[in-house]
Amino acid sequence: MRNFFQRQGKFRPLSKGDERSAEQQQIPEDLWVKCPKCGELLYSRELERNARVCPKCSHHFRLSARERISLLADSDSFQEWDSTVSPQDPLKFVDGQGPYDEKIVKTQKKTGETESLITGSARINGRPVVMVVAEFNFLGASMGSVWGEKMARAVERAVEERMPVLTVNASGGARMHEGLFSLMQMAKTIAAFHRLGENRLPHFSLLVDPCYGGVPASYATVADVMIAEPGALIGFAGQRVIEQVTRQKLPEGFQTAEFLLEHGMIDQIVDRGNLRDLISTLIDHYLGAPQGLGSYSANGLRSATELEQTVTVVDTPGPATTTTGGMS
Amino acid sequence: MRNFFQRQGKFRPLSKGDERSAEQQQIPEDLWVKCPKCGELLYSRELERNARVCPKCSHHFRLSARERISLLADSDSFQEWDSTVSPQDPLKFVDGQGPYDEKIVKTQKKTGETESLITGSARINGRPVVMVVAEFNFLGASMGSVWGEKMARAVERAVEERMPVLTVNASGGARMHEGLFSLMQMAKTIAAFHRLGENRLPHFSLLVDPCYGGVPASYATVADVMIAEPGALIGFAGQRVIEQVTRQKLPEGFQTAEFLLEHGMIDQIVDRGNLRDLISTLIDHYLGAPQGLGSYSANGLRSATELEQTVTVVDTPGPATTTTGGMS
Amino acid sequence: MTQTDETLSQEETGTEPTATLSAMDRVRLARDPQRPATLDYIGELCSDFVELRGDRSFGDDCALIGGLATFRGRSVMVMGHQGGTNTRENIERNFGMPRPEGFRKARRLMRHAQKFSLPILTFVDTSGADPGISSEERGQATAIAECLMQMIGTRVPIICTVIGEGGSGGALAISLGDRLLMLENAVYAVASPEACAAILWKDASKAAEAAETMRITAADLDRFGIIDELIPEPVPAHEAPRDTIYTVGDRIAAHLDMLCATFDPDDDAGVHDLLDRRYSKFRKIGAWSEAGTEG
Amino acid sequence: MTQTDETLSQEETGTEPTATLSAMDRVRLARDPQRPATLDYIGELCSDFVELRGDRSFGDDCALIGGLATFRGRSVMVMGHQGGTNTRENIERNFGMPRPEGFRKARRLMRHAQKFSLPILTFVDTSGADPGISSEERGQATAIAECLMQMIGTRVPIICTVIGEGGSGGALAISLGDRLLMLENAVYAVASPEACAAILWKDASKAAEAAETMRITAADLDRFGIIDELIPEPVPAHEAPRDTIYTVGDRIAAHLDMLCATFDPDDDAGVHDLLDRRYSKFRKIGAWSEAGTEG
Ligand SMILES: [Zn+2]
Ligand SMILES: [Zn+2]
Repeated sequence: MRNFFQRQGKFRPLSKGDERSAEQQQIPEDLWVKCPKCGELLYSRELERNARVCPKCSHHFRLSARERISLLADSDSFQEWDSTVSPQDPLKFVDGQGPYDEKIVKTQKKTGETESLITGSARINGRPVVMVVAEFNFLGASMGSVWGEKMARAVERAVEERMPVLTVNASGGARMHEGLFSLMQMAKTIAAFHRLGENRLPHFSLLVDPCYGGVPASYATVADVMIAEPGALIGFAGQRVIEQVTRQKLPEGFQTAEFLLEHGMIDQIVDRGNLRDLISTLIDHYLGAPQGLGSYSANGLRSATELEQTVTVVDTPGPATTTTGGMS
Repeated sequence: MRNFFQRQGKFRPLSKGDERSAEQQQIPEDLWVKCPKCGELLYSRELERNARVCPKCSHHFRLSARERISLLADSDSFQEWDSTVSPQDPLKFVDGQGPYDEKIVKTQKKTGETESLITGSARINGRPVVMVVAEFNFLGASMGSVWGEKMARAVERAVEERMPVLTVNASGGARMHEGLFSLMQMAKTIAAFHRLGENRLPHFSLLVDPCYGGVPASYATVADVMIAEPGALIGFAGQRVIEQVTRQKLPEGFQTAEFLLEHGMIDQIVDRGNLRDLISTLIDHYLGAPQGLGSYSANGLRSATELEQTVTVVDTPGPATTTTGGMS
Repeated sequence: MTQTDETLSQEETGTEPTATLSAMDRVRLARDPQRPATLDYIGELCSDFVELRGDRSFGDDCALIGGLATFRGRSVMVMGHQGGTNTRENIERNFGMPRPEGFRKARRLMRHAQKFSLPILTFVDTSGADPGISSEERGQATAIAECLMQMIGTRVPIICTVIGEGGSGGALAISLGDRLLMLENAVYAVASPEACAAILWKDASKAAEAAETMRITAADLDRFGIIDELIPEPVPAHEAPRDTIYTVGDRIAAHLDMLCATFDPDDDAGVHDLLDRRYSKFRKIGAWSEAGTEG
Repeated sequence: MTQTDETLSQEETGTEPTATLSAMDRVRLARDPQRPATLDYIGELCSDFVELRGDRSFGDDCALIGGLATFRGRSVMVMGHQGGTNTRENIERNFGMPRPEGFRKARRLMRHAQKFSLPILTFVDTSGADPGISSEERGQATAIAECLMQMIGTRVPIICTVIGEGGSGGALAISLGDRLLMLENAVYAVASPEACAAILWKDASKAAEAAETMRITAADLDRFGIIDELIPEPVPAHEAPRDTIYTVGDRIAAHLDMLCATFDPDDDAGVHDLLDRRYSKFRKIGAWSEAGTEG
């Protein structure tokens, strides 16, 4: 099969030769990060340059939505949509930690985002795409009314402008503070994607760590192409819930991307460094390469099966360290 | 739920009170039959009257195609189609037992049938239906060119006349003497049933013992309603083949109708005595009750789940005694 | 966040909801094992029920059952969650919590109904989708998602009724119809009050407080415009099961008549109109603000 | 039992089949582990291959693989059986014998191709569907049947090529296309010669005799009109793999061009024409007699 080609860009993955020893341990925490999988101490700026992928064990650290956008979109191509759509508090919800509306304001200040979903248009290797990205730092990327509304608008616009949709999905579950409004966003988003499909426009879903509850139980797992990042935890019910309900020990690797691949739920597990090229190749397959650009990836991609046989490092995920909420 | 009603007819099942003791063992074989499941000695004519269902253990003996037709169709309603379509010997096939064309003639004489599939129109409780029935005594109901041709004609006629199709499927596998012509009948029959479906006419498939190979691997398992008789053996690969290839002991009840129900492959297991009413009820659901007939089964059918909880006798099939060929 | 224009007005239903029960009282009523369940509705309201079983790939799930039936002179596809009334039944039916096979069967039956232009009736009554290890292995999330994707585009009229506990994604999976009716003492929630209390109050004993705060009663959801009709229960359903069942049957029949009056499966424009209205119904659910205006 | 009217005539292909090998010789060639397999064809003939995996309900079957690819400037859906060239690979790929998950994946990819109007290319190379216990549990027969039912109605051009061993139902499952091409040394049979000998001769050692009698070679099937084109192999494929692959590519391209020239996915009449021709192609296969005339 053909060579799997490397991307030139801000986040170009390090080659093995660039690895550093883990001996300098006296440096301040904000400069050094310990890899939760292999224990390696990594220099923050170098980790950033490597798209927050551990150069030693390939562990994929979580990215913020903005980091994800800058990783995937061509420079300065991202145009945000509907950033002024903000959450409301229709139930006047007050829980043990206080009122929901105060929680929103605090979270908005802390994160600098108005909500947990960012939508817009972008180009990937020159191809126009609607890009929808979850922000896990905003209340655990819980899906509430704003998520549904912004998603529906973005997908409707994709239909109007005949663009493909890329969703980057992380979620801790439903936004319980919005009660049944929150659950109904599963219906609202699936309706939007049904319409996208009727218009024969492709939806690419990228599942990243962690992705639980109503997001994978609605639009995020019925995309035309299902991709996951190595080691990402993905499922319906959260691991703590399952352990409590079943009183069974969870099998090793349970709910990892590798587990989902084995069980037939996703098409490929793709290293962060190869995502852009995979997406732009997919767009060309479904919509044709844009005039003048030609086929970007002239040398082709290797089959995922082949790839795994070579890149053995992602075949053996360590014990899952991330715990998440989820829907029961 | 409602009462499950009894059919009035030639094959009315015996009530439990009619059971006889098994003590009279000195009578000639053709008058007495030993039940292969419970060992009971049954008086032939009584077994006939009970639709060849053992009154003691509910074992369903095999029926010939003509017996099946007389069980299901209203008296004298069956009109046979295409009975003059006969097998050819396109390969000039000669095996260890001699030439295929001689085998055909011998089998035709022995069985009185021209081939292993009988097609025609009939009425069931007054509802017109296309009825297609396999004859296991004719070379193990192997599927060859005649099967495909007669099936295609019958289904095309169902489309023209807007009639539902009931297939009664038994098969030992492909008619190997016809080589690839035989395999291609899977394609020919599935194409016919695809056309039936495009015309939104229903196909009811009744799987009876034994049903293996290309028949269940083509049209017989993609019907709109899938029904099986209790204890029938149904599968792709024959049990001997699986044992030889895997060198594993087959689990108890493997490939029985009950096994298929548990694994989600069929809608219901139905006792022979209830088949007519189920089929006529189904026809009414899909095509409406014929003018003047009204709904036949005014009292409704019980759910299969309910039924099984009551009729426990079919829940515990004994060890499978039938061996069959099959496709590997 | 407005009501469907077609919704029958409350006056037509005759009775006014009477109760002054707390949200947690209603949760208890909704979960009462004697409360009429899906098979009771099918048994009383339908004839000629033919159960259709199996997902055609792995198993048959008795927690979500369905089949063909005659309802008030029409052939329909009927399906719903079904738990048990005793321990043996509850184990067999997994306490009414569907596994992936259940959702795959539901999806199959919806496609089947579409092929033969049979209206679909669903009865919602589950504490939620099964949260077990093997359900995750066989793709619980994917199974629910595919069921939703099928349902939203199914080209026949669909009427859904919440008759007991409407629990989260497992309930939603068979709720995307053209009408969502709900009994007065049924509840419909994104998570159980117990789970919500444990997560947001860090104290499962605050379930009653959570139940109140979550707005899970039929009256709340009627006010929010999420359900299309609240069906009054003058006395709790398990105290007058036949009356309740027939009242529900009458309301379903009224909505079904209305939907079928304008529906012709062979008229593409009519089918598209049905799907467009269904789209709008869900498209507008939500509460958000934007540049000072509320959504 | 006539040939498809559209079939390209033999002259156009240039070379004449040369060999005088026995049927069993060809069985051995068809099974040669060095013979080019599906991934070799994809690798040489396509670029931008993106493998799509999984059946979305139970697993991913590496014995039947597929995905998107660019073939001679066109995006297509490509799929085929894939065994291994060593023991480890053979175990991983179950010796190229698909389990139900493989057929369910194939069906999924066919639907996918239909949604996006991508032509389908299939490569047939299997000794048959897996005959194991767990495959039966998960409905091997049903999985094959559903794949066939999908394929016969798929609204895009489909070209199938038998490149090695075409074994029974497992081969047929991805062979219901608008064209069936076959390499000269490939075989296509309703059962393996060994199985046929064991059943009809009660003697597995009669496999060579059975192979001859069963008429399983490309030349036989070309004569019967079951295949649309025999692709000559001047030398056995494993001795000239690139030449063979590119010859196959040229023949596929010729047929694909022909099919696509008259195919417009948005033209219902054209799509129906495609499906009608596909129907007729299989409708007429068979050998029977009736009232003195041969069918
Ligand atoms: Zn690491
Ligand atoms: Zn008996």
